[in-house]
Amino acid sequence: MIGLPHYLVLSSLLFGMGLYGVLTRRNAVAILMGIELMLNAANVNFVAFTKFVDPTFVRGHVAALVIITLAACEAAVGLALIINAYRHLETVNVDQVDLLKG
Amino acid sequence: MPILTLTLFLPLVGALVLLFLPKEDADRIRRVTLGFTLATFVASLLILPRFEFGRREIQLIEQAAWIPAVGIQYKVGVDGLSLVLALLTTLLTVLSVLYSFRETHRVKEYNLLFLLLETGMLGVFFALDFFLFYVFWELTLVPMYFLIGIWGGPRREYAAIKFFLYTLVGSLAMLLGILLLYFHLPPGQRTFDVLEIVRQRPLAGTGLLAQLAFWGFFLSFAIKVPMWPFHTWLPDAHVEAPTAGSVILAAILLKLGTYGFVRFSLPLFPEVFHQHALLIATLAVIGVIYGALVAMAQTDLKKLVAYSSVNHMGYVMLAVAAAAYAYGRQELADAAATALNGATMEMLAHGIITGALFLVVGVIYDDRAHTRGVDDFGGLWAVLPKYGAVSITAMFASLGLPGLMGFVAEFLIFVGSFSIIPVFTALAALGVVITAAFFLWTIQRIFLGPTNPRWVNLPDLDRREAWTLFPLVVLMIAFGVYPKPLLDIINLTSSQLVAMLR
Amino acid sequence: MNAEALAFYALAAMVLVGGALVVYSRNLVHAAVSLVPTLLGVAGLYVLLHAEFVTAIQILIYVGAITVLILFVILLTEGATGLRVRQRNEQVPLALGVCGALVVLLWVVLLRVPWGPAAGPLPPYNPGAVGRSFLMPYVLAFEVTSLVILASLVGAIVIARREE
Amino acid sequence: MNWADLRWLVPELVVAAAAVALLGADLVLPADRKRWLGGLALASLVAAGAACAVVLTDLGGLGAPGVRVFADTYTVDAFAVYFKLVALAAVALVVLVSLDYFPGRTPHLGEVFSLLLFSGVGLLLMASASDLILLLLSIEFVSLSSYLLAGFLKRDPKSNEAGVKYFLYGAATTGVMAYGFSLLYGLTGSTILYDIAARLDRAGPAAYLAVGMALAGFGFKVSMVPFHQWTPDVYEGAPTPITAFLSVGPKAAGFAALVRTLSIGIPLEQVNWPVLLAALSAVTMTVGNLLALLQRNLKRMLAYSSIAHAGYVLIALAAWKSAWALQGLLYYLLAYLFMNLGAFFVAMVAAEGTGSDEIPDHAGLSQRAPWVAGAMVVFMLSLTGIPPTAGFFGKFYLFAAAVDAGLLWLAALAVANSVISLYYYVGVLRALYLMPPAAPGPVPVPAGLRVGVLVALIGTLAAGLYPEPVVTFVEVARRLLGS
Amino acid sequence: MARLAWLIPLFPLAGYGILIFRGRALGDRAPYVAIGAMALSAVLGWGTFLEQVLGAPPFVWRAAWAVGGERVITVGYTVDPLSSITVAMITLVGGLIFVYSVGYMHGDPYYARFFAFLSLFCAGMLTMVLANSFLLMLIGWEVIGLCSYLLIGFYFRRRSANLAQMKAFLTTRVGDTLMLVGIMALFWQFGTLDYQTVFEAVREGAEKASAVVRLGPWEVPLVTLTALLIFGGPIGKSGQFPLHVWLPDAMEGPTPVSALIHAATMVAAGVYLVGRAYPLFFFTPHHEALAWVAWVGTVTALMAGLIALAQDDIKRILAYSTISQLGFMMAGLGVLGYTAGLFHLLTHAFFKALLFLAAGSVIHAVHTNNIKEMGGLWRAMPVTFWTFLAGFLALAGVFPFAGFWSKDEILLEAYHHNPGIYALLTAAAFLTALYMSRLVAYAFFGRYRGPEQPEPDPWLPEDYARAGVRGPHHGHGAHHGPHESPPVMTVPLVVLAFFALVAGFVGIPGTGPEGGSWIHHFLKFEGFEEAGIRAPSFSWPLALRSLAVAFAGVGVAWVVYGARWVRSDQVREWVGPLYPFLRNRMYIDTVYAWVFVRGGLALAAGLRWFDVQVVDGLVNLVGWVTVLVSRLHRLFDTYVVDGLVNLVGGLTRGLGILLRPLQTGRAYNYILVAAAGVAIIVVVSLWKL
Repeated sequence: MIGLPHYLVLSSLLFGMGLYGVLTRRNAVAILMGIELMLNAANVNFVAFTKFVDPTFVRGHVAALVIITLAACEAAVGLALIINAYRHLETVNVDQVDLLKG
Repeated sequence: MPILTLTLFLPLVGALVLLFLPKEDADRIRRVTLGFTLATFVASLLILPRFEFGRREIQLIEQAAWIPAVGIQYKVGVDGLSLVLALLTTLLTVLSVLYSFRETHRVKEYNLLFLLLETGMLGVFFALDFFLFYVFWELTLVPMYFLIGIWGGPRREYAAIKFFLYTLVGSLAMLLGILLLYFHLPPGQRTFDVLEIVRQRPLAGTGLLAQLAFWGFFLSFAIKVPMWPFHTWLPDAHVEAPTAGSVILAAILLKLGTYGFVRFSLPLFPEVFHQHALLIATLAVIGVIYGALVAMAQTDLKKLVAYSSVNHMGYVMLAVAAAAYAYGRQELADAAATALNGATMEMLAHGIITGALFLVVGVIYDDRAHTRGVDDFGGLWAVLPKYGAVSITAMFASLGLPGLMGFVAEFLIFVGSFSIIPVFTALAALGVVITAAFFLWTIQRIFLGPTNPRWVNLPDLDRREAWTLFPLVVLMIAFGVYPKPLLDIINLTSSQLVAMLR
Repeated sequence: MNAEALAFYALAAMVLVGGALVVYSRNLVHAAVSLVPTLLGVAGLYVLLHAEFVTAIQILIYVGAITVLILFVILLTEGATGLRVRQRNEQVPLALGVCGALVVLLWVVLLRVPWGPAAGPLPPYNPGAVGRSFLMPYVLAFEVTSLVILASLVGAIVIARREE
Repeated sequence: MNWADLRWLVPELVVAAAAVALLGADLVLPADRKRWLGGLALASLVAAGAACAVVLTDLGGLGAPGVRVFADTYTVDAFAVYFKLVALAAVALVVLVSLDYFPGRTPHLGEVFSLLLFSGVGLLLMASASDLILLLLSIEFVSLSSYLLAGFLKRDPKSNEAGVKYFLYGAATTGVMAYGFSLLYGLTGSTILYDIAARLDRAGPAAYLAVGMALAGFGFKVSMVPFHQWTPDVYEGAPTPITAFLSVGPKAAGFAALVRTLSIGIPLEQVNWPVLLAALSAVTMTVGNLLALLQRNLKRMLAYSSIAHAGYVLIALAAWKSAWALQGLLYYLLAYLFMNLGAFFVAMVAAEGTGSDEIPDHAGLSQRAPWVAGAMVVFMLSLTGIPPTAGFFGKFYLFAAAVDAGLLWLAALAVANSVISLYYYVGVLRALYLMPPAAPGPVPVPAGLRVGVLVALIGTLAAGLYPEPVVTFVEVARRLLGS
Repeated sequence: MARLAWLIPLFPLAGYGILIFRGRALGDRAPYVAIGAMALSAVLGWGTFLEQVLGAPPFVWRAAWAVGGERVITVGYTVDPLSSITVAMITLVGGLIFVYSVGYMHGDPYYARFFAFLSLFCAGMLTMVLANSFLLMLIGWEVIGLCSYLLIGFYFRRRSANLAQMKAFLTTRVGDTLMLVGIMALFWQFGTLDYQTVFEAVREGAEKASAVVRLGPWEVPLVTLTALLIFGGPIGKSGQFPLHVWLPDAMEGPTPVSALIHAATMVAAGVYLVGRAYPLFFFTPHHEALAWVAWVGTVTALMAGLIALAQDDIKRILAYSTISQLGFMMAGLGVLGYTAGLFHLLTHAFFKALLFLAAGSVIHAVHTNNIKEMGGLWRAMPVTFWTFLAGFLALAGVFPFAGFWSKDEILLEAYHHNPGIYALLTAAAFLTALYMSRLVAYAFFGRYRGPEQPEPDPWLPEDYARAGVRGPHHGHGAHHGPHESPPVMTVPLVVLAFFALVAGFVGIPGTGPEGGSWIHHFLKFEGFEEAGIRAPSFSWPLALRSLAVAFAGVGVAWVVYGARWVRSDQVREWVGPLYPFLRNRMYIDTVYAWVFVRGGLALAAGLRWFDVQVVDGLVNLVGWVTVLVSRLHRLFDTYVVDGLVNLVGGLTRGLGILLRPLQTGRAYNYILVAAAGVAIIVVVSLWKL
């Protein structure tokens, strides 16, 4: 029987992977992809919890839908910023974008 | 007429007026400033006829709700102690402003800061609400920072920030102490009213908390006094500050510390103070002797006077510590009162005398010789007889010559403290000899001996300078010869404090 | 092992392998393309969890829109693949440690929680339930979401537009 | 849903409508009239402020309990209204100075104001949201518009960089927070804070995990260590009005959301969050101050100082059991609004006049722009916490709360930090007053900035000299939070 | 009259005020103000004195001066035999010296200032004498100290004068401080400083077991300790060993100053104080405080006499003579010779003032102080010579001059109460006659050995110009050898010589009731009677013995310096190292200079170093490290606060620098910190809570 723990283990692994991607990538777009994985992990949790804890009000579904929408918005905004930055800085590698530090 | 409020805020009004004067019109700015300080002085004198000389308690209380939600109010009042210090403040501000007529650099800001400073200082003496007190206490820091920082000597920035940082450490420690007191009042009666808190002594018997609060207050006041070893900001600040700034700094700002000890530390934490009185007396004695000896080794006149302040404030602290040590001993009440009278007298005397000394240094440094090196002079008395007479009088007053105000103070401190802590007092009396030594040596090097040919054409005191110095010399002598009128006022507070401490 | 379990493990494998490729792949295009199986796997999980509506949206928005957008940008910026430059930064070991620690932490804590019993069965047709939820308590969230989308789009267009 | 509930949302609706309307008006208005857009934005903000007052009256005045609408997902109470007013004031002042700043730097004026208003809507929502989904949404709303605003100067590489960094950092923390929220949901079966509070008792250690991860999101918004590192880079790179906005608006709303979440959603018996936040507060203020000490760039210095101030505000949460704590927080954020906006406005004047953000380049500004420099004195002293300014009274409140709660060590640390902060704040005054002017001639002060500085100055002084009205307000707000 | 006694010090004070503010305008008329004021004081002073002589009761007046709690500290004045006779002496001698100064100081650019200071001095001295409490006494005491300081350094351009004035003030200040501590102790015990109250309390306390103070290994009765501390003041002021060193140097002042202050009045103030506070010393267990007084006096008398033998400066010899005579007075008081000591104080004032003024007249004439450069002056300056001779005889104790009577009294008391002291004092008396004879022989007899070139005037031309006077008038330059001084100077000499002769007559037995002397009747200490101590009566054998001693001294001097049967350098060879020892004032000054002056300055310099380097810094260590660290990071800012602040500043900056590398500007670094932060927050809270 596949229970809640299964989903939790899976989501935590997905979350960890996403975070790992965020932490190790130089490319901003790649970092964004890691973030998407993290958001998906959260969504898996939300949906799983809906089934196992809160089936009546399906709030988890609502949350997942909201997060998916937000992910889309983030992607739009983020990619716009990245493209614009690329035009002026001619790189999308985060460690080469370092006018600001110290 | 709310005379205290009027006195308190007249300078502030003056500052506001100055804001709207064009900064090019330096002359008008100076005159307006002088006018406002004079008005403040007159207002402070008008307190006297309203003051009931038979009452020991704080009187002429004026109060208004300010932040009732947390028990903060605007409450001012005077007793003997604050009255005399307020008078000293208003007088010396007038003289400083008068002296500063010579200042030509950024005149508007300069005078504005002086007026702000005056309100701050008066507020500290008048305030009867801890919050209000703290506000004024901090208000004195800012103008002084700028006065030193903008108009000071070559190392002014360093001295100014050092002054500011040092004193801020202390005042924030005090703030925590105040808050501790506040929160130990029973809920529902919480107030920052000084009189109420003193009456209730909320921290009595709380052990560690009372200790913490006491040391919080101590740090704040000790830095301000300054007690050894918290004194090192003082020489820098004094040396770098413009003359009038040094005057105010020495004459009034240092008194804020001793005032705090007498007004707050004593009645609020008698047990704790009693417990640590000998330690504090030790620091005071070290300050006395150390200050005098280090002063002897100085070649910069301002530094010399600054270290002599360390020395003199040591006497004040000795008396305060003695009064604290007498806590709970009925038979020492009169001695403690005498010591406290002496302490207050020394505050005034030091204010007047050291104020005069800094003016004297300024007269020679700012407009004449442009050097403060003690060894650069010699035989000045022949060239500047009036100046020499005033300077020598002030120096003798400072070394405690009878017939001048410093003696009265030291004498009362000594006879009062000796009955309580004889050994410390006897040691402190050693300081008298050293003080005499360095002042005499200074007099000799500056005024006596062959005249240094560089200075033979220096002009003597001009009329404005004479008018700045003259009132101080008169006061030095008048209260040195017959201090009773002043002591009658001061004694009200001392007796009250001693009665409270029984 | 029943069908549900089989499906779960298959989907889990798809998600994790896809995720690993997204994170590890040196070729950014590969990484972006690997997003597709991952997101689809997650969609599959939603099916297992009886969240049909969410599944639909997941496929529509994520797989359909976001992945394509990402691919676009990669192609526009890094000379198509990004193979020319190093993709991994210097903090790999640290990152590995932190992520590992976090995952272990999640396991240690979450697997011990006595997760509350379901208050009831899922409603039979849950897109309807979702709809009700959206219209009743979450109507505000719904409306705000549309505002967020509006703001993001407007802003993204302004920023992304090439200026003369 | 009940349509009548919408009356509690009038402020949000007004601002949102204005934001949308601006987009439309932007298309219609000719290029030389674009400034009118700012006027429209301002008008809507003022109207929203008025609406807030109406909402407050509808609630039944200060003393009345709040209302929960949309099935408890949204709470309108005095606490919320307070933050809404603060947020509206922040946005309004920033719009005011943007009128001088953005024309000439970007052709997309309409979008600037619109995005500002959108993020304003987000702030209003954050102040009231009592549901995790709504909270997440409103935080993201503010974040997304902020990313765009930070990167809005498209041709300025620093702005580009700030936008990208801000985005990457913010999105990552959102991911962590979303995961944390999901756990909270799983632990309690609800996203509504009131339900969570009631059901969290079974959670055990997992509650800490959930709260810890959720803190990442809040911490990001309020610049709490260790979620602070984006702050200086973004503050330095972003257009200065936006920096000013970021330093007060999202921060205040972030605190509002954090307070609401913790105080309503997380019972002290389940998660002893005050202790946790005491530690975070200590670390935050210390790190912020130490790093600020080394800065020579004014915006960057203010960024670190804003981290330090987040640390001070966190004292309120650490000292939660004191009755003074929340009042202190509320008051402090208002004070911070005025003094920090004021500081940034003066920084804008200085940058306009000297063409640099470096503090030494502002030397002698007191001679070139005396009134503005004078205002800067007040702001810096207020930020240090010297009376009679709002900043002092705020610190007074917070220190009092710490002392009241028995957190003497934290109060002492805050004192030490205040002293450190004096050093770098006075460093600014040193440049302004003690140094000779770098160049002759007066520095021009644009009208909008002039008004902005003046409002901030009056606010800082008034709130410091006569805090009674605010004190009364915050006291009530505290009593009625979430009741 | 006694009710008006408060005016006595006020006249000179008013004179001082006028002279200070209007002195320059008054010009040559300045002395009239001072002399007029002094005359008024003298009239009043003598009036009160005569009143007392005629048997008026003592009069006391008090007024509150300060308050402390319930306690009132009063000041006021006392007119009684002791104070009135001293006032009479001071006003008389003072007035004469004022007159003398008119001539002596004429032409000085600071003429008015001189008289102003003299007037202030008299005001202080009279205050001190009339005071009825230790407080007012102390005020007067310090004022005269101040005037002494100002007048010793009157020629303020002279380095030697500057040093001397400082030495005087500081040395006496040491004694004064001891006295101040004594006064504190009095106030502690009795809560008042009023003489009458204190003395009554002391007398009552004498019977009770008194408190004991432990000073290291010794236990000292509190009363005794107090009395000895008070005695510290007189030791300083009256030049008693070991604080006598300032008095010879004080001769840098103009001669009238030496006469008035450093011979007749101020230095006698110490003796006066011991007399005034006699009950305090007397009512100590076994009169032990008095024993100390006696021995200090005796040692001083002998030591100063010896040193005087080897000095060549006329004023210095007189100064050591003064020290010696003051020692006599102290010894007299100490051996229970209350009247004797004070009697000697009065007579000594006359003849020592006379000697100084006459010496001044000599110096005025020959422009040198060195007796070896004088000689044969008796012919050139007859009035000066004869008056000086009168003073000499009085000092040497030759019958019937004043000194004979008073010194004999002292020896008589010593003989009766302490034979050891008697022997030593006799030796001192011999020395007195010896060194004075040497002086007279060198200065007035033989041939003139003086230089033709006078010493330079200490003032510069601009000083005269500034003061509006024409400059040195008494014709320097072409000089025709010594000549007699003008009458304004010689008349006071004659008057003083008269008193030097007759002042002792009040001590002749039979002038008072019951066969005693008048002075014994007039000045007596009540305590003696209670204790059953009777003053010994005059005894001719003893008187003759002391007379013989005096003549022996004169005779020995005659052998060496007059007839020159033995050459003085031969004597010098005989005594070997004794001569340099005495000539160098027993090296006491040298030791003091090393220990106190250099030691004190070294200590001050050391502490200054300590203050700058250690207190203000913890510096060399921390500051250095901070600077180094800052340099390394090229982050040193101009305004790093030093001191402890520096330490804190350094630490904070250091921490800041440590934290700063975390601010790399790379988003993924930041996110790592955040993620690690979350992990840490969770782990720590799970672990700790």
